[in-house]
Amino acid sequence: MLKRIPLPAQFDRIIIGGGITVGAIGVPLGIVLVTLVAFGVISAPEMVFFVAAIIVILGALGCVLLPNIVHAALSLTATLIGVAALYLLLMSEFLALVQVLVYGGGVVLLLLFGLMMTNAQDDPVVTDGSQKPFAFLLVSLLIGTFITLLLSGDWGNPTAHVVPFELFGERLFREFALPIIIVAVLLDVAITGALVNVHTASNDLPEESE
Amino acid sequence: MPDISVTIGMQQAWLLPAMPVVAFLIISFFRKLLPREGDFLAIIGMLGILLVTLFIIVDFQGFFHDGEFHPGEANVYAFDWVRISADNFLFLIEFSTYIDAISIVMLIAISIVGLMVAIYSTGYMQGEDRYGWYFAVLSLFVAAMLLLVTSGSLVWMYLAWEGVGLASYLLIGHYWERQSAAEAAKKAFITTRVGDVGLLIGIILLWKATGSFDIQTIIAAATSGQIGETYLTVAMLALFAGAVGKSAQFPLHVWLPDAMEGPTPASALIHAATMVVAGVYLIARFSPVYEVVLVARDVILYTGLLTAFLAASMGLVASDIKRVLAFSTISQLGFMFVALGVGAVGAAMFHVLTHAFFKALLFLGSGSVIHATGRQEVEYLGGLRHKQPITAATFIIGSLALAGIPIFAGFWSKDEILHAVSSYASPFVYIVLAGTALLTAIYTTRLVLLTFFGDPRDRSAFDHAHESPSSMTLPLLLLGLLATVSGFFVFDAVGNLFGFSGGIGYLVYLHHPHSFHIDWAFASVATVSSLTGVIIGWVYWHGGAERAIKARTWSPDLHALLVNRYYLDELYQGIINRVVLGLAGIVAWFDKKIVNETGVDGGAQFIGYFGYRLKFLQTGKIPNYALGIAAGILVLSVMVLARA
Amino acid sequence: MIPIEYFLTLGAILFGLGLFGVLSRRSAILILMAVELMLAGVSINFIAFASYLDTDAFSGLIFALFVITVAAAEVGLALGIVLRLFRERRTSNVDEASDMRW
Amino acid sequence: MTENDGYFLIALIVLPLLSAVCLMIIPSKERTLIVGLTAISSLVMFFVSVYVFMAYSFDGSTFQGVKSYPWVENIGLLGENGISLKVGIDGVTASLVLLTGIVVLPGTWVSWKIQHRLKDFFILFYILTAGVYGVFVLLDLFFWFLAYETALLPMYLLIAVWGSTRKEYGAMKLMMMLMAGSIPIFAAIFALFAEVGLGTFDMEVLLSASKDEDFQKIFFPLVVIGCGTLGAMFPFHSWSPDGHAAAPTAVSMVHAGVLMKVGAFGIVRLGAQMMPEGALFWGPALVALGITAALYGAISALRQTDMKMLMGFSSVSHMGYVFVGLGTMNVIGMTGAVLQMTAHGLMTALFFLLIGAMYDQSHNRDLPNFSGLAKQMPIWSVFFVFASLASLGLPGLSGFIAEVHIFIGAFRSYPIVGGLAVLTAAITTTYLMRALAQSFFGEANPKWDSLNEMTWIERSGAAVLVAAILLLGLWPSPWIDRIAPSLSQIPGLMM
Repeated sequence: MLKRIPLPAQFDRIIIGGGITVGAIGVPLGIVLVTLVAFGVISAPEMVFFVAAIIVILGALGCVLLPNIVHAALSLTATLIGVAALYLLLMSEFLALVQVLVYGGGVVLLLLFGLMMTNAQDDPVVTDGSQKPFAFLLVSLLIGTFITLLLSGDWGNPTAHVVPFELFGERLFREFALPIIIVAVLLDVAITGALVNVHTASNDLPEESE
Repeated sequence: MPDISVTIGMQQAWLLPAMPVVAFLIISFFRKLLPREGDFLAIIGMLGILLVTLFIIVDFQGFFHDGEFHPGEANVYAFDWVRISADNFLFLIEFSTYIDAISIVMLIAISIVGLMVAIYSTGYMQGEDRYGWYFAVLSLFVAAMLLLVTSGSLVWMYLAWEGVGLASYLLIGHYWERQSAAEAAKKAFITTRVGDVGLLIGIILLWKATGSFDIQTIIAAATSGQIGETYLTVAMLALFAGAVGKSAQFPLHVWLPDAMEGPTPASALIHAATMVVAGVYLIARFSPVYEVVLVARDVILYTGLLTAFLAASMGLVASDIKRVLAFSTISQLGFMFVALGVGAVGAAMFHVLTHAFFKALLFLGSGSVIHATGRQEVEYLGGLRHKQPITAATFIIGSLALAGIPIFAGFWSKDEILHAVSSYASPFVYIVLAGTALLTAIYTTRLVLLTFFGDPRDRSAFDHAHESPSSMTLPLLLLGLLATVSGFFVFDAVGNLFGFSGGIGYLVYLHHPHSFHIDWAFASVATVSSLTGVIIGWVYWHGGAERAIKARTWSPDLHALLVNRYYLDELYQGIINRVVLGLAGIVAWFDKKIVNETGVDGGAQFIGYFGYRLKFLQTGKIPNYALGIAAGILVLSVMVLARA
Repeated sequence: MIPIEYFLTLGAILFGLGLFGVLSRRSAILILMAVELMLAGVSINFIAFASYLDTDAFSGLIFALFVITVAAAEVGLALGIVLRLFRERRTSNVDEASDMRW
Repeated sequence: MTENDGYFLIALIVLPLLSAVCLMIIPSKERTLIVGLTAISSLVMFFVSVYVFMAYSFDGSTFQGVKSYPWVENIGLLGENGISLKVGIDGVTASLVLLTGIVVLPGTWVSWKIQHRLKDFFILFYILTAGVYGVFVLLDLFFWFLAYETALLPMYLLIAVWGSTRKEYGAMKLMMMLMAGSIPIFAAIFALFAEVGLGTFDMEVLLSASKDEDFQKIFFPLVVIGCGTLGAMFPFHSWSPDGHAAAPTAVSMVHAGVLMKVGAFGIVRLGAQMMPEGALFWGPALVALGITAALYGAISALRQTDMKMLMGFSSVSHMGYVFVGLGTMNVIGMTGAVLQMTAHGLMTALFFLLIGAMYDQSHNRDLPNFSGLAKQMPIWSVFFVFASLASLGLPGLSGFIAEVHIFIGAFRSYPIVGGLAVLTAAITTTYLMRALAQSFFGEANPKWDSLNEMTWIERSGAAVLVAAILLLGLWPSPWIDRIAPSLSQIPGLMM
C-alpha cells in the first residue's frame, strides 16, 4: 500500500527509522514510567514531564549529532514540540501555542527552505581539525557548572501558577507597548535586511551563474 | 677743564662703551646709505672715547692724593640688572663701572691705539668688500673692550670678555671666503672659549663664596681671609684659565698665530695691543687676591715664563711677517705674566702700555708692507727701505723698542720686569727671561733685516711696492713717537708732569706705592743682552736670504721642531680628531644603535613581533571565536559558582 | 507537583547541547538550528521562573515571547546571510568563510 | 592683572580655535583669504600674549586673572568645583605665554609658502596652538590634560602629511613616544586627585592641599618621565632628532620652541609645585639626568651632519640644562630653567626657521654638502651666525642669562655638575663653530649658486625672534621679576 504512493525512498527510511527508534526507546521507557506512576513513585505530571524531557533531549541530540541535515532539522522539530509540551506543563498555553506556530511552523520551515536553497547535503567535511572534543569538554563542564549552580540554590517549594490570558494581554500591550513596537520594527528591519541581503543585482552575481 | 670734568667724569664711564655701540649699530644697519660706508662714525666714536678718557683721567686725579687712592662713592655707576630677592636672600647682578689706575692704563692704550687703527684702516681697507662692516665690528670690539676694563661687576666683565671674543672671531674671519680664515676664526673662538669655561667657573666659585659679583667686594672678602685658601686657589686658578685662553698663553696659545688671517689693522688692535692683554688686566685686577694665594701666583709665573721662551723660539723661524709678530706678542704677554707672577703689577701694566704702542706700530708697519707688496713671507721681501722710507723708519723704531734697546719704550718696561723678577724669584727665572729677551732681539733683527734691508728677492713685488698713503703713515708716525717716548713715563719727573707724583708706580700699584727707579746694573745687563741679540741677528741675516737659508741648515731637526711649533697644533688636532671626535662617534653610535635602534625601535619591533605571533589567534573561523566566547562564559559561571 | 529544578536542569542541558552544536557544526544552517536549541533552553528557564516564582508579574513569559520573536527575526536574517554566503562561495561551510583572519 | 584680564586668557584658547573653525569654512582655493585670516589671528594672538605678559602685576598673588566656570560637580567622585574651566597665570606661565605668542607669529608667516593643503595645515596648526596656550593658562587638571593631548595629537598629521625625508617614521615615533609619555602623567593626575580627596581637579586647591610625602616620592618620578619625554629628556629623547628632521618648518619651530617647554613646564607645575617634597627627594636624580642629557646631546651633535639632526641633538642638550636647573631646587637654578625654556624656544625657533628657508630651496640639509653659503645667502648667514651665538650662550643674548642662572644654581648644590654644565657650553661652541666654518664660510660652492636670499616674510619672522633674543639677553629683568617670585613660593625650595 505504501509503495503505491510515489514518495521518495528517503521519506520511507525516515518513517521506518523513526518508528523503530520510537518503538525501541519509547515503549520500554513508557512502560517504566507508567509503572513508576502506578506505584506512586512519581506523580502523573512528572511522568508527562519526563516523557517531554526525553523527547526534547533526544531531539536535541539528534539535531546536533545527526550527519544528515534533514534528519537534524526534523529532530529540531521534535525538540521544539517537546518544549511546547513543557510550556503546557508550566501552565502557559499561549506560549505553547506560539512556540508550535512560530517555531514548529515558521522557523523550521524557513530552515528547510534554507537547506534546499543552499543545496546543503550533509555536514560538510572537516577541513582542518574539528574542535568537537574541545566543545564536548567545555559543554560538559558548563552543564555541570550550571546544574551544580541551580541545585545549590534554595528555591523554596514553589508551585506553578496559571497565567490568566487577559492579564497577560493587558500587561503585554500596556506596560510593554513600547518594546512590542520596537520588536515590530525589528522584525520589519530584519525582513528588509534579509531581502536586501539576498537580492543580487545582476552585476554582482558570481560568474558561474551567468 | 675742571668744570667739564664735573659733568663728564668717572660717573659717566658708561659713555665709553656706549659711543662705539651706537657707531656699531648705525654702521651695521645703515652702511649702505652712508657716505664711505660710515667709517667716519667709527673714527668719531674713537675720538669721543679718547676725549672721555682724558676727562676721566682728570677726574681720577681728584681721588689721588696723599700718596693714596681714595675711590669714594663717585667711582661706581650701578643699576640692578638681575634681582631675585626673598626673605633674607638676595641674588643681584649689577651693572657697575669701576675705574682705577689699572683701568686707566688700559683706557689709554685702547683709546690711542684704537684711534690710530681706525684712521689707518681707512687707508688699508680702502675698496675692499664689507668695508663698512669692518668698521662696525671694529666699533663693536672697542665697545666690548672698554666695557671689559671699566666693568665693576664680574658678570658684565664676562659679558664684555665674550664680546671681544666675538669681535675677534668676526674680524679673524673677515675674509671668510678663504677656508683658512674660517678655520682660524673657529680655532680662535673655540680655544678662548675653553679658557672661558675656567673663567666662568671661577666667577661662580667666587660668587658662591662671597655672594656678590662686585669685584671690589670679592677682593675685600678674599683678602680678609673669609674664603678658605684651597677654595680660593682653585677659584683664582680658574680665573687664570680664562686669562690663559684670552692672552694666548701656553697651552692655549695656538690660536693667536692663526688669527693673523684677519685684516692687519685688526690684528694690531685686537691681537697685539688690547684684547690679548685682557688676561693681564684680569690678573692685575685681582692682584691683591693673588698676593694671598701664592700657589696660583707661581702657576702664573711659570706659565708666563714657559710661554715667553717657547713663543720667542718659534718666532725665530717663522717666515710670515705677521706670524713673527704674533709669536712676539705671545712672548711679550708671557713677560707680562711673569711680572704678575712675581707680584710686579706695576711692571706688568707698564709693559702693557708700551707693548700696546710698539706692537701696534709693528703690526701697522707690517700691514703697510703687505699693502704695498701683497706678500707677507719675509723670504720674498727685502730692501723695502728704499721704497717705503717712513714705514721702514717707524718699523725700525718699533723693533728697537721690542728688542729692548735703551731709550725706546720697550727697554724701560722690560727692564722693570727683569728687575722685579731678580728680586722676587729664583735666578733660574731671571736667566731664562734674560735669554728670552736675547731671542727677542735676534728675531726682531732678523725680521727687520729680511724685510727692509738686503736685496729684494721678489722683484715684481718690489717694483710694485710704494709708500702707503698718509692715512696709514700718519698713525705710524704717531705711534712711532709714542713707542719712543712712552717709556719716559717711568721717570718720576715725567709722572709728576702728568699729575701723578711718583710716576707709573703710583698709577698702577696701589697697595704698595713705590716709585720706579732704574738699577743701572740690571739695566746694563739687559742692554748688553739686547745688543748681543741684535749683533747675532746682524751677523746671520744682514746679507739677505742666503745666510738665512744657511741658518736653517744649522740644525734641521731643531728648525723643523720650531717651524712646526713644537708639534702642539698637531697634538691638539690629534686629540680633537682621535679623542673628542672619537668619543663623539662612540656617543653618536650609542645613541643610534643602543638608544634608538635597540631601545626605541627595538621596543617597537618587539611589540610588533609579539603582535605578529599573536595575530595567528585570529583564525577568521567563527566557531573558533564562539569556542572562545563559550570558554569565557564557563569562566564567568565558575566565578559565580565560587561565590555562591 | 514538579519541582522547579527539573525544568531548570532541562533548560541547562538543552542550552548545553545547543552550544555543543554551535561549536561543533560546520554548516551555517546547522549552527542556526543549534542556536534555536539554546534559545529554547533559555526560554524554558524564563517560563519556569515566571510561573513558579514571579506569579504576579510573570515578566519571564513576556521575555520568552520576545525571545521567540527575535529568534524568528534572527533566523530570517541569518538565512539571508547564509544564502548570500552560499551564492558568493558555493558553500555554507563557515570554516571556509575565514577572510577575516590575520 | 585685574580679574577681568582673565577674559584675555580665555581668549588665548578661543582665538586659535576660532581661527581653525573659520578656516574650516573657507574654501581651500581662497589662498588670499586664508593668508589674511591667519595673518590677523596670529597678530592678535601675539598682541594678546604680550598684553598678558605686560599686565601681570607684581602684587605677590600666586595666580592672576583667575576665571572659573564649573562644568561638572557634585556627581560621583566629584565634589565642589569638581571639573571647571578655570584659567589663570603665574609668573612662569606668563613668560611661556609670551614665548608662544612670539614663536607662533613667525611660524604662521613662514607657513604661507606651503603649497599642499594650506588650509588644512593651518587648521591643525591652530588647534595645536590652542592646546599649547591651554596648557599654560588652564588651572584645572582635567582640562589641562585635555589641552596637553590637544597640543600633541595634531603633530602626527602635521609631520606625516607636510613633513620631509623619513616623515612617516618620524611622525609615528614622535607620536608613540609622546603618547606613551602621557600615560604616566594621566596616572599621576588621577593619583593626585585621589590623594587630595577633595573631589576636585582645581589646581589651586590641589597645590595648597597637603599630600603625603611617600605619595609625592612615588608620583614625582612618573611626572618626570611623562613630561620628560615631551621635554626630550635623556633617555627618552630619541624622538627629538628624527621628529625634528621630519617636521615641516613651522611645526619644528613650534615643537622645539614651545611644545618641548610644555614638557618642562609640566615638571614645574605638576612636579615641583604640586609635589615639592618629591621634587626635593628626586632632585639629584633629575640633575644627573639633566647633565647627562646636556653632555650627551652636545657630544652627539659633534658627529651630526644633517642640520636638523644637529639642532635636534642641540635641543636635547639645551633641554638638559633645563632639567639641571629644575633639579637643583633652588630659586636661582629654577628661574634659570624657566629662562632657558624661553631662551631655547626663541633660539631654536630661529634655527628651524632658517633651516627651513634654505631647505625649501636646496632640498638638502647635509652640512658637508655646503660651503661658503655666506656668499650666496649673506643675510641668511648673518641670522644663522646670530642664532648659533645665542645657542652657545654668548653673553648679551638670551642663552647666557638663562645658562648663567642654571650654572649658579647647580654650583650652589652640585659643584661638579656645575663644572660639567659650563664645559658643555664649550662643547656646544665646538659643534656650532665647526658647522659654521665648514658650511657657511670658505669658498662658495657653485652648485648652490641658485639659492636665493630669504624672502622678506622670512626676514621679518627671523627679525621678530632676533629682537626677542636680544631683549631677553640684554634686559632680562621683566622675565626674572615674574618668574622668580612665583617659583620662590614653592615650599621647601632652597633660596
